[in-house]
Amino acid sequence: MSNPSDALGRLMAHALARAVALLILWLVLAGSDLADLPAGIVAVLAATVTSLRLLPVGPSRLSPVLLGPLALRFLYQSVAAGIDVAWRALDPRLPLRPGFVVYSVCFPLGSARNAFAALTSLLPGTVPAGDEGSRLVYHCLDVDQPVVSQLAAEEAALRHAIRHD
Amino acid sequence: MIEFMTTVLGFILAMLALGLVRILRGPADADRMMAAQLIGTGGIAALLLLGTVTAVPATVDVALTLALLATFASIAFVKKGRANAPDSTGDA
Amino acid sequence: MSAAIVFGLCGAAVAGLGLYGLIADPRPLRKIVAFNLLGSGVFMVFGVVARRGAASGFGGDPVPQALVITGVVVAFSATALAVALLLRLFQVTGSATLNTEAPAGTGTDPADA
Amino acid sequence: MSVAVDIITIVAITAGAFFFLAGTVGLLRFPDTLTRLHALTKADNLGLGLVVLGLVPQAGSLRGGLKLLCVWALALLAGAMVSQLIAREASGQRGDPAMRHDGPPP
Amino acid sequence: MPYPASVPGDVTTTGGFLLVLSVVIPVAGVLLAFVLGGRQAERVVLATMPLGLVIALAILVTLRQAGAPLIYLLGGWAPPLGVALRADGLSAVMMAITAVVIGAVGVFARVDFRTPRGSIEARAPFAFWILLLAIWGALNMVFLGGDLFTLYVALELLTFSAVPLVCLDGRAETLQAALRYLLFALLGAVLYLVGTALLYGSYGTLDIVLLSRRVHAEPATVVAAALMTAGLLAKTALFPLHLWLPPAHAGAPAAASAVLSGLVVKGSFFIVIRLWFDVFADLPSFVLAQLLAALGAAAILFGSVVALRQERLKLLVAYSTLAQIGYLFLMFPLAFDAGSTRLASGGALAGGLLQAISHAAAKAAMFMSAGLIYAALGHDRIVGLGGVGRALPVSVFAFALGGVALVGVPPSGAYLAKELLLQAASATEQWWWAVVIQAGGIFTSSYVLLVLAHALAPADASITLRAPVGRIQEASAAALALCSLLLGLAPWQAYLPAPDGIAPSTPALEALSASLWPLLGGAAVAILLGRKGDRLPRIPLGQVVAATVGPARRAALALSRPIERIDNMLRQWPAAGLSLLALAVLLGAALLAASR
Amino acid sequence: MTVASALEMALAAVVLGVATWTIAARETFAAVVGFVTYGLLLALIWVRLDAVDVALVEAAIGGGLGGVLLLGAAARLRVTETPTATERPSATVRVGAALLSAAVAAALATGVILLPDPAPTLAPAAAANATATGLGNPVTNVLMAFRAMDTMLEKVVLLLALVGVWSLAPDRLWGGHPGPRHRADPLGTLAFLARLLPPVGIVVGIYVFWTGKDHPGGAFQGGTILAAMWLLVMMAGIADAPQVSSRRLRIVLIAGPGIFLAVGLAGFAIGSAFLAYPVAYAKPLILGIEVAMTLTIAATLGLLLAGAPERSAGQ
Repeated sequence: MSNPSDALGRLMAHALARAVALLILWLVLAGSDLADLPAGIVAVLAATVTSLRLLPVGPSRLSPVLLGPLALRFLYQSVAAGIDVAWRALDPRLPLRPGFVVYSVCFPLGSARNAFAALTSLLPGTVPAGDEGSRLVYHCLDVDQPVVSQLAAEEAALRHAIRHD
Repeated sequence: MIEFMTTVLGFILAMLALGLVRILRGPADADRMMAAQLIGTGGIAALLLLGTVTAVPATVDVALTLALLATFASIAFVKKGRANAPDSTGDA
Repeated sequence: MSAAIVFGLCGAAVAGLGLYGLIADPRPLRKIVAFNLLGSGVFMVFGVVARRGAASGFGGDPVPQALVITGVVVAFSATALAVALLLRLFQVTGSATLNTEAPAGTGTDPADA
Repeated sequence: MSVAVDIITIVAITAGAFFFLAGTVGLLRFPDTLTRLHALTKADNLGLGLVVLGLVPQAGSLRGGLKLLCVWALALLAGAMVSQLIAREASGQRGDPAMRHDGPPP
Repeated sequence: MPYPASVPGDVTTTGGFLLVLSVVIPVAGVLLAFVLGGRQAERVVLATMPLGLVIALAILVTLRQAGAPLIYLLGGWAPPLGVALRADGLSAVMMAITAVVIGAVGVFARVDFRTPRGSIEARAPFAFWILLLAIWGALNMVFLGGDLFTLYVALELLTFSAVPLVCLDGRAETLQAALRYLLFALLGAVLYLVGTALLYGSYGTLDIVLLSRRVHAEPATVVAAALMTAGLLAKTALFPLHLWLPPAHAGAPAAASAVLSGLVVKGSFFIVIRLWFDVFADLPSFVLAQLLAALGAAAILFGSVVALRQERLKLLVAYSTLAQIGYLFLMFPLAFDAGSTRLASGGALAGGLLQAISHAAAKAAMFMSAGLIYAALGHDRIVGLGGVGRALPVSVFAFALGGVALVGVPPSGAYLAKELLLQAASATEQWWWAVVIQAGGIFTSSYVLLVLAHALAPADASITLRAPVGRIQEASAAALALCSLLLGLAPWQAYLPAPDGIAPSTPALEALSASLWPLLGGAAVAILLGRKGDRLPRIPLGQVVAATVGPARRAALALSRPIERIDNMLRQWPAAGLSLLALAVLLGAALLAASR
Repeated sequence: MTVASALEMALAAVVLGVATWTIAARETFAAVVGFVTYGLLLALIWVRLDAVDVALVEAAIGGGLGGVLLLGAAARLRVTETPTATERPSATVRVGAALLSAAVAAALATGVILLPDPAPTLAPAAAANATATGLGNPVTNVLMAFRAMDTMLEKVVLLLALVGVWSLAPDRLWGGHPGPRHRADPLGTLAFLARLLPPVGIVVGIYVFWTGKDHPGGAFQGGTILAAMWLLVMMAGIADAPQVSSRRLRIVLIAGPGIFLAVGLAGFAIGSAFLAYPVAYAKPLILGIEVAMTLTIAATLGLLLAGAPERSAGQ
């Protein structure tokens, strides 16, 4: 952090990572025809610059290696969530015990915490519904479920994937 | 396959029509917004199916645009929902 | 029934609904929404005209399609201008009515309101 | 091969339609705004995901399939954000949450 | 038919580039003024004006030399795929008068819309100059557009530039007036648009000349004709679709009112002419023509009576516009040719268009003078105008000149127009429309005289002017009024169709004396119906006349009250909307019945 | 009846239902939500009518920006609901309006049904002349070549609407920032979305514009997406709307019609006609105009939604 060239290197690395991701998006959308590439480069450049301005490079970044397992994990969770809510909706008895659960997160306010909130909004039976200082208020479909321990497990998984340099 | 997809498309449309009941009934504005959100998601699915059924590949671009912009109504809702409060600049 | 007829009837009906709302609802914002419905009904008729003109390997006649795109842009500009006028009217008078009989509002100095 | 692919498509799309059904039923049956929100975000996103999954093999090209997945990813991101925004709005309107269960500090 | 039946191929004619320039130069001016802003915007607009005038004149000259319409194919694409610009005599004279009026308004507005010292840019001037230029560009496009959809875009351009002008001062009433105007104009525009959809679906083109060859009476075409006509009438504010006009035209700043009343309503009127003399020429138009003129007659009656009952000068002038719009529609039955059962281009059309042109100049002058009087007095109550004639002689003179030109005193354009219309009425043996035409003249003179009687009466007390009146402003108003008064002397034969020649048939002196009758009649009407102050204005023999006309006046007022009440009712939104739809249905039914 | 036509009827029925609700709803807010869903569903109809270009416009405007505009207004005007609703016209008027609207709709429907068969079309003409521009999307050809004048004037319409909106500002705030200053928790959910989505949206927006040369898409659709992204950043309070007096902003706002006009006039001077493109350069010229138009549209739409200047500089 103290070394300016180091910071520049990090910036470049981040920029490059984002640019690559956006370039992949462009290629998926527009195909790899060479005639379209100039427009693609302009689009990717504009998007990368915007991205760097909107979301400056922070001290942490997602580890690409661990991102895969994380994604799989949440994919699985979101399938489970869908099944869970479908079951509750279609059950004639309407088995709900709605309520709020307050969960203390260790992520500071900012991107990491927002990412955590976004991911947990896909978990079975929970939707983040507010902040209270360092704590997130979750609305739950069934407060009898082990919501807090589940959230803690997700938090650990996410923290594992975010590498602090 | 085309028949099958068309049938599913009709089914999803029926679901969307059912979702309209929530817009009708409310009661809260948030309920109505959610129904609109449902119709957004369902509409994307319907578009993708329709694009495959009618063999118009560009339909995916329409779905992409919807996915990108369908949230904007909800954002406007949470932004302006408090516009009448004394602090009219709102906060979301 | 062909798609053209189904959506043609749908467009005509939507246009009728828009006309009714534009005339019968006293609230200006509802008139603006109704105008948009009316417009989209008309565009649907254009779309049907385009669809009927499918030829030369095109799924529809491109000319009416282009006209619809131009029309939508114009209608959107109109909506934006109307909404801005309405909001300004509300800001100045505290009410939103097109009824001239109604009191003209609190009447603050408009140039500095 | 093509039959197998078609079966995958049919199964996935049927499952997707089922989740749309569940989401809609939930939206209609659930008792209050916040519970309905669950039905909406979870079931619908899964429904869309399954429909996309079913369509990917029919897309004809890798790029077409990836494009479909992009649509889903965008819808997922938007759904996750909007559900939070609406939840905050709805719970803010209701004042203090009635029922709370505090978790232990991590 | 304004366009010759056989267009010499679809090729760009010599001088066709002038048509492009007449649209492009105002549009380029709008863009430039928008970027530069502030005082530069005003300069850009003022620099554009002479340029536009020159182009309009060049088109007049070229047209006369060519003897055939000028055509320009945009992008080199011929209709039906492409869009053509076409200028016939009607377009050319409308463009010329537009250039003149816009120029005069521009000179007039320099005082009112000056960017104040010490500020780089101010809101009202910035908007005004840009919108003024945009109106010009849009009108030129309306006059030249050869394609119905291009005309739609041009009409919307016109509406979008006109509406903000109405509420430039930001008062609540004007905001409301602007919103009513915008919404009603949009309703009219959509009805027009749906007609274009049906026409395209029926004939595969929107080009006016191509359509005029292809159109025949089919259900879809009849529906299109009815909806388009009704929509355009809403934009023109023909009675009973006038709810938006009086507050909008009376509330706008004087310079804006001059343009709105003089020019903007003529845009949609011009398209009505294009539709019925070209596109729908083969539809059975007898009932339609009678209906339009009947509405016109009603407009004259309502507009004039309500104008006489107004307390404020600008509202009076606005209601006078309503009546004059009605007058424009009297030409339709007179242009109906029983032989070919279609609207034929001829003396009646020339008269109608001439009336539109004269009204453009005269009404702009009247609004400008009214604005000057308002600015000087701080009010424009008609009964409080006493002494203005002495304090603001040039302004009142300009108003009087404009009024006299409008009444139809030779050699004004309105006089010539009236002559042509009366000739057509006698040629087609429709004496009832001749009566209406004469009545229209009487009514016009009544409200002009009413204002002059008040303005020329001595003041109760010496009036103090709130602000000095700009000489240049007065001069530009007077110049426009004079222009309207002298319009009858212009060489119209080259541009307007008139089989029997356009020169008036009666000797000048006789014509002058004949035109006194409307003035006398108008004076009588004014005495019967006009609003009086606490005391009567001291007209000659005031007391004696007052004693004798008392009962008559009471009777006349009793007749006028229901008219005012009906007008008030028709200006409510639902009533106007219902009238619009009813009119569309009626038109459609009439056309359908006739085409069976 | 085939499955497909049953589907069309179902679609039409749902759309008609939403439209009815939009008119009949008691509360304006509920009606506007209905209108937003209507816009979403309309995109389906346009795809079914094989007009994907229009479907893109409808998705971007009807489902996106139009919803933002109307929902915002509905929320601001909520206090006026009850008083204005009391001006409801009498039952006679409403019945009359219903009857007349129905009559007009019926006439329109009759007109549509009785349109001639086979339908006249310019599709062959458009196809035959497509080589003149070298673009594969016929709609873009119509917009940018055959009917270029309409497209250029339509951009001027957009600009004038913006001038109209700006002209509603109070005098003393002229030159200031449009709309209210949006404040949002800079670390909150909305801000997070506004930091993540725009880069993606920019790529998608430029793609939609770029693909419009050969496939459905184009300047307006792409520009609308970009405008939405800009608006998102503004609504999240991350960036403020620029001052209306900004010269740079104004240049962007006229770039589209300006370059269109310049190219048109160049065609006048060196080519065959106003708005004609030399065949060899048609494609790059059209794309160049479209680049400028995309930027102009994005800026204009964003500012149209932001509203009249409401704050002086720095407020």
